[in-house]
Amino acid sequence: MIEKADQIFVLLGHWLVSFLPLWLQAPALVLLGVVCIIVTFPALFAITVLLERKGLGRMQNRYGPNRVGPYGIFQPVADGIKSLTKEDIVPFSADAVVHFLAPVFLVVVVFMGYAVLPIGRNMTLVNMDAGILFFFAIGASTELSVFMAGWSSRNKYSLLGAMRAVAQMISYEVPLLMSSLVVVMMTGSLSPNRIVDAQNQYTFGLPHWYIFTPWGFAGFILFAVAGMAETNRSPFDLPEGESELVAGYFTEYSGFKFALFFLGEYVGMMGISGLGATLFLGGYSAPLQVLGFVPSWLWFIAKIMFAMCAFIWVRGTLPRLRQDQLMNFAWKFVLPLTLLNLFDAALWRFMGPGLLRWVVCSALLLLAYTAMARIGMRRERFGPRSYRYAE
Amino acid sequence: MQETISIAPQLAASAIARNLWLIPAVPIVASGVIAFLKQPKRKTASALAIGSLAFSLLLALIAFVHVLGGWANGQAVRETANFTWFQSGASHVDLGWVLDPLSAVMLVMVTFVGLLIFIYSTGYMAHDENYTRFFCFLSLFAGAMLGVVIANSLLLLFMCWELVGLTSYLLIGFWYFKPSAAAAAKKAFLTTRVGDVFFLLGIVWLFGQTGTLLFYNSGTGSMEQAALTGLLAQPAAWGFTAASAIGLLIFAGAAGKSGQFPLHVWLPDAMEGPTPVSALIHAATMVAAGVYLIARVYPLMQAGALTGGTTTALTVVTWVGAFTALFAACIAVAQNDIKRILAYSTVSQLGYMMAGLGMGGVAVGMFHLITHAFFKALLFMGAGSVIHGCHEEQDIRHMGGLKSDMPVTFLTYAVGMLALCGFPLVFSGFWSKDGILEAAQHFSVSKVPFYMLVFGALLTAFYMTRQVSYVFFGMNRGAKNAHESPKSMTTPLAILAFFAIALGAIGTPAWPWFRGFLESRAVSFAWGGFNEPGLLALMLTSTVVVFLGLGLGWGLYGGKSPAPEAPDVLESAMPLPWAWLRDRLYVDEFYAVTVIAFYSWWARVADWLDRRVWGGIVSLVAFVFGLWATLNRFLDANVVDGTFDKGCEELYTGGGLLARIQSGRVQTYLRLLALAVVVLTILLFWSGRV
Amino acid sequence: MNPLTGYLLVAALLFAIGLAGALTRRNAILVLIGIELMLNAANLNLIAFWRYGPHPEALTGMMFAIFSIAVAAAEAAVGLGLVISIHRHAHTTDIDQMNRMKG
Amino acid sequence: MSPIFYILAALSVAGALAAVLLKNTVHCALALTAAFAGLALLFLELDAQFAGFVQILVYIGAVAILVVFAILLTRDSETPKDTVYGHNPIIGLVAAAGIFAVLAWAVLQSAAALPHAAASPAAVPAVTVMDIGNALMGRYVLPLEIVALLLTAALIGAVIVAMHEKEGAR
Repeated sequence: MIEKADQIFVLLGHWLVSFLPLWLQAPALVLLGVVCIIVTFPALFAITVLLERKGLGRMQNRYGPNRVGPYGIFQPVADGIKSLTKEDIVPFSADAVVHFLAPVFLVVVVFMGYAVLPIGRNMTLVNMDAGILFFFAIGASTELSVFMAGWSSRNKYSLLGAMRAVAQMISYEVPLLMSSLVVVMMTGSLSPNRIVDAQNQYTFGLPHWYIFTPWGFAGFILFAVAGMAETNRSPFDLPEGESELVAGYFTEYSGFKFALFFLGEYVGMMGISGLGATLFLGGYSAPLQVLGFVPSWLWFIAKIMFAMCAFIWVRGTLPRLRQDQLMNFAWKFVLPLTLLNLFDAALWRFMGPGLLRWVVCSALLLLAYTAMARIGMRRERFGPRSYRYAE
Repeated sequence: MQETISIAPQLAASAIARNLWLIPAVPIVASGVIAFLKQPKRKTASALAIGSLAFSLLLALIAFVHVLGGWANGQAVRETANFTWFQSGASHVDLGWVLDPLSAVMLVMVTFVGLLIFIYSTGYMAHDENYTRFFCFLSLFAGAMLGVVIANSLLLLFMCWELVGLTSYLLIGFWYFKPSAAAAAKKAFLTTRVGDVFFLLGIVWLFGQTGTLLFYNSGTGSMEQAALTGLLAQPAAWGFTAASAIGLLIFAGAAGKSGQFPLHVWLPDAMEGPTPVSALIHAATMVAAGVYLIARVYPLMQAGALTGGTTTALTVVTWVGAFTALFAACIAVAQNDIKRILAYSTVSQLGYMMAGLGMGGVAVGMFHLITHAFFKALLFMGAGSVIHGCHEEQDIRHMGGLKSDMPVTFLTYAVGMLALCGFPLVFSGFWSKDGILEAAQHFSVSKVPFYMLVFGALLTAFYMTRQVSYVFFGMNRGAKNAHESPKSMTTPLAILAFFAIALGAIGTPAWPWFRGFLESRAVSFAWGGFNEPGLLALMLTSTVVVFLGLGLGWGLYGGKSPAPEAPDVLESAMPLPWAWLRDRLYVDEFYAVTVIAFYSWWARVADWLDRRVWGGIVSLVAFVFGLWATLNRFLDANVVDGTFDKGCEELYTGGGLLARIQSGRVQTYLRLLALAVVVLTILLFWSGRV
Repeated sequence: MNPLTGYLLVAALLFAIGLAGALTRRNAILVLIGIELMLNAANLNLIAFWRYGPHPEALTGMMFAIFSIAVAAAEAAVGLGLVISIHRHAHTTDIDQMNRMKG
Repeated sequence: MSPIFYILAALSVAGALAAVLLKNTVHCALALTAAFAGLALLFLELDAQFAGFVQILVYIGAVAILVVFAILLTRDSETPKDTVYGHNPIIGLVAAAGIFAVLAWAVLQSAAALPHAAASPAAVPAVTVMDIGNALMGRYVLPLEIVALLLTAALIGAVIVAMHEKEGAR
């Protein structure tokens, strides 16, 4: 029964596909999978938006949207209708083709990311050998769409915002890659399924999630930070910094394209958190052996929603970083730590079982963290303000 | 009659022999000092000259006494002192001096006569402003002459011989502002030089053969038996033996210096010099040097002669001597200049000496030389005082009747004249000439020289009486106030006159002291000497000849003193031969025509040769080099530079082209690259395919 | 016509296009783009040969391509860095004006 | 020759042509990314999965962005005033055409000699990332280290070259 519940979608799919001629079945199955993803994740998007607005409100000591439906539950529907019906204004001097292509390219790329994630037990759309690599390759091209958006709207603010976004995404892509690399190194394979299977064992009921190892925990933290930066969220949301750049690179967008951007952003967030879950939180494996009965895909979605809450929570609390602080933080703090983490994992790998490796690795990481923080991030004295006028 | 001189072993050189070199050295040093004296220092100059010669005379007398001593106790004195002059590799050249009767006699004669002439010339040259320079040359001449006398080495002799030649040139040309004097000096120097060239050849040949030039060197000298036999064995050209060939060459030198026939032309012209010079050089010393040289080299000349026989060299000497005697006597007859007559008489007397040497051996020749030195010096100085008295008048036709004006000069001059003519019994000339005639009589080769000499004696007496009568007898045709010369001139005349008479004693057949001395043989007084076969007859003939000459002379010219312009008596008698004789038988002209003409022709040829041929060659070479240089420059400029410049130009333009490609535009480079790849691959495939 | 020649032809075409771009365009960045295209054409060639070559298991072709991609990335980075610095100095990215190296 | 190959070939060639011929530089850059994507898919078509993903990650992810950055920094984004092409472009085209002709000719000439496609499709084992890792660490460790060095050098070099001179233009 549990098994059936777990594999319900897989069986459903196979059943549906079986009506088709044999040579067509394989593609049809894939197609079906794609449809499912495209349906579920925007739904989750709607929920997250609502959750975010209600959560932020609560955090800021105010109610969130509570007019549309009871406790504002239907707010996302209202937003959706609003964005669909709003007039889609394209600035005259904008580069029409690129302007239109940008959001489309973004959404396409983001959804392609999900092809690789193991949503449930053998529910990965494409069981690729180099799945992680594919995900990061796709992740890397989102920057391009951001840039296209920013540049095509021929607006100084949007261009500035795009440049900031691209710079930020590029500089955080490296730590993101490096932190995930730790897991790949330890499991010895790039394919997400293998990684999840590696974490799916339980000792005394506790799962072998990587997060419970010193390097795994550090990796997760770094991955989370890089992930936030990658999706321009929370403390790193400089591109849309409302106060200065109005809406960043999608200032000139309105109507449906704006919605697409919004969708792309949140789906990207969910993708990153899904990957994080797969890598560090055991993908679709249950937190406790006991809870094994719950279907795998449920756990996956739960972890994603948990990550979302974390995003919203972080967004509500941390102030926005300045651009140079952002850059310094990336190149001088996160990247070195990830490299150290790699070394730490290697150390862990060769020290054999026993308490010693726990102490050494964690000590090493803590030491590095405090040293880096103490030296690297000391608050520089504020020098005299220097003005640089545009040439 | 000649015996080979026995060569006694030399004793260790005595003191006087060792310092014999002082005799020539002192006068030469004196002349050096005088040379530095200033012109007005006349007194010191003459004192120095006379003093130095007196000192040499003293030393000469000591040496003479030493030789006499040696001769007295019976061994022939010949002491030599030799030393190596310079050494080059194995061969070394030695010099040295010798003291033997021959050199002793000459030393005394030269120093004594020289001293008298020095004293005489202080008076004679009193008015001349170059007085100091005169005495410097005189003492230099005396030193050189003494050097010739004592020399034991032919080389040292030759060196002094050249010095004598030089000083004769200087003294003859003393009044250099007179062109005739300068020309005469040059003439004298050149003609003697001709002789000296042969002399040098002889020396070199001798040195080549015998390896040494020393006369006597304890057995190895060139005049000693060992060398002579070597020389005899050596055949020379035209059938001569080496000895006679060398002898003849040396005789040529002597002929030059003593004015023998072919080379006598300079002697009469040498009268241009002051009279003491003529007296010293042409009477006593220099001319005697030639005869002394032959005497010194006599063993070489005589080598190979059979006893009583004679060698070719000696016969040549005899013939030349006899011919010169006759020849000069004839010319002397037609001369009008008082000194020129005496000059020719000297030439003829030298001919007598050479003949005497040739026929009679060293003693005969030398005795006549000594006597002749005294009376000829006397005659020249007498002529000098006559000229001095007649205020530099030299032409006898402008003189006359000086007998009363200059009695002492007349008396001494008469004694000299009679000695020269050979007035029998009383005067030395008679005995010395008689010795020669006696030798000529016994000359085995031919009787002709004897007759030539006798006829010469006749002519000598004739022209001397002509001269005396023209000068001293008859009316005074020249300047009226002829005055007697001062004491300093007349006393030497008197002394010489005494010797002109006294010297005869040592050479008479009765007491042949001089011959004995020379040949270091004991001599004793014996009237028997006269009863030699034919001797008395010879004496009779010579006396007749002398009286004949005197009579003829007095007959033609005695006391007549014709007008200066009037033609000579003999001239009117036989005008043509008189003219020849007056013009000295055209010997000078003959030389002018032949030798000088040849030389000037040869000079022109040489000049032409040098200018055309050598010059031509040199300019040709220069031209060729010039050509080569231009070719080089052309090549260098066009070919080398040309190609180089052309090459650079090409490079430059090529560079320019290439530079254009480097236009800085990257794309051009890429395009070129692409095109190159295309071409390359096509080539590759094409070549691959083919 | 077997697939390999196809791939090779496509690679050649891409290479030629990249070359044309590099040779003709005036803008320095577009020249770099041309060069990137040429490099990619080469990679395509490599992988095509690897895929259809005799020893696919030797992985040489792919390895070569991967390394070439890495190097090309480095090259692009440096090239663009240069272009930017030139722009800062010469205020132009027009290739024709960058002829300071003229001979 | 599978239809997919044709499509992908057409895509990449079109992208390349656009990248070269378009007037607006940014459009060229975007066309370039399209060409890169086409090539990546071709790689996948050739079963070089890892190479394809690396292509996407490196080229589309990094190089394209870099190019775009460069374009923006050098203010070329406005459409250039005069002709887009440099100094007499014909030569360039001729050269490129020449190269293409030669290459094509060479390929066609040697078509027969190439190994026949039929034999090989099955032979290609699924190349897993494990094999690549082993190869990298085994046989190609030296090139790996060298490339690492090269990348660091390029990184530093690019930074230095493009760094903004603090004390003004030197």
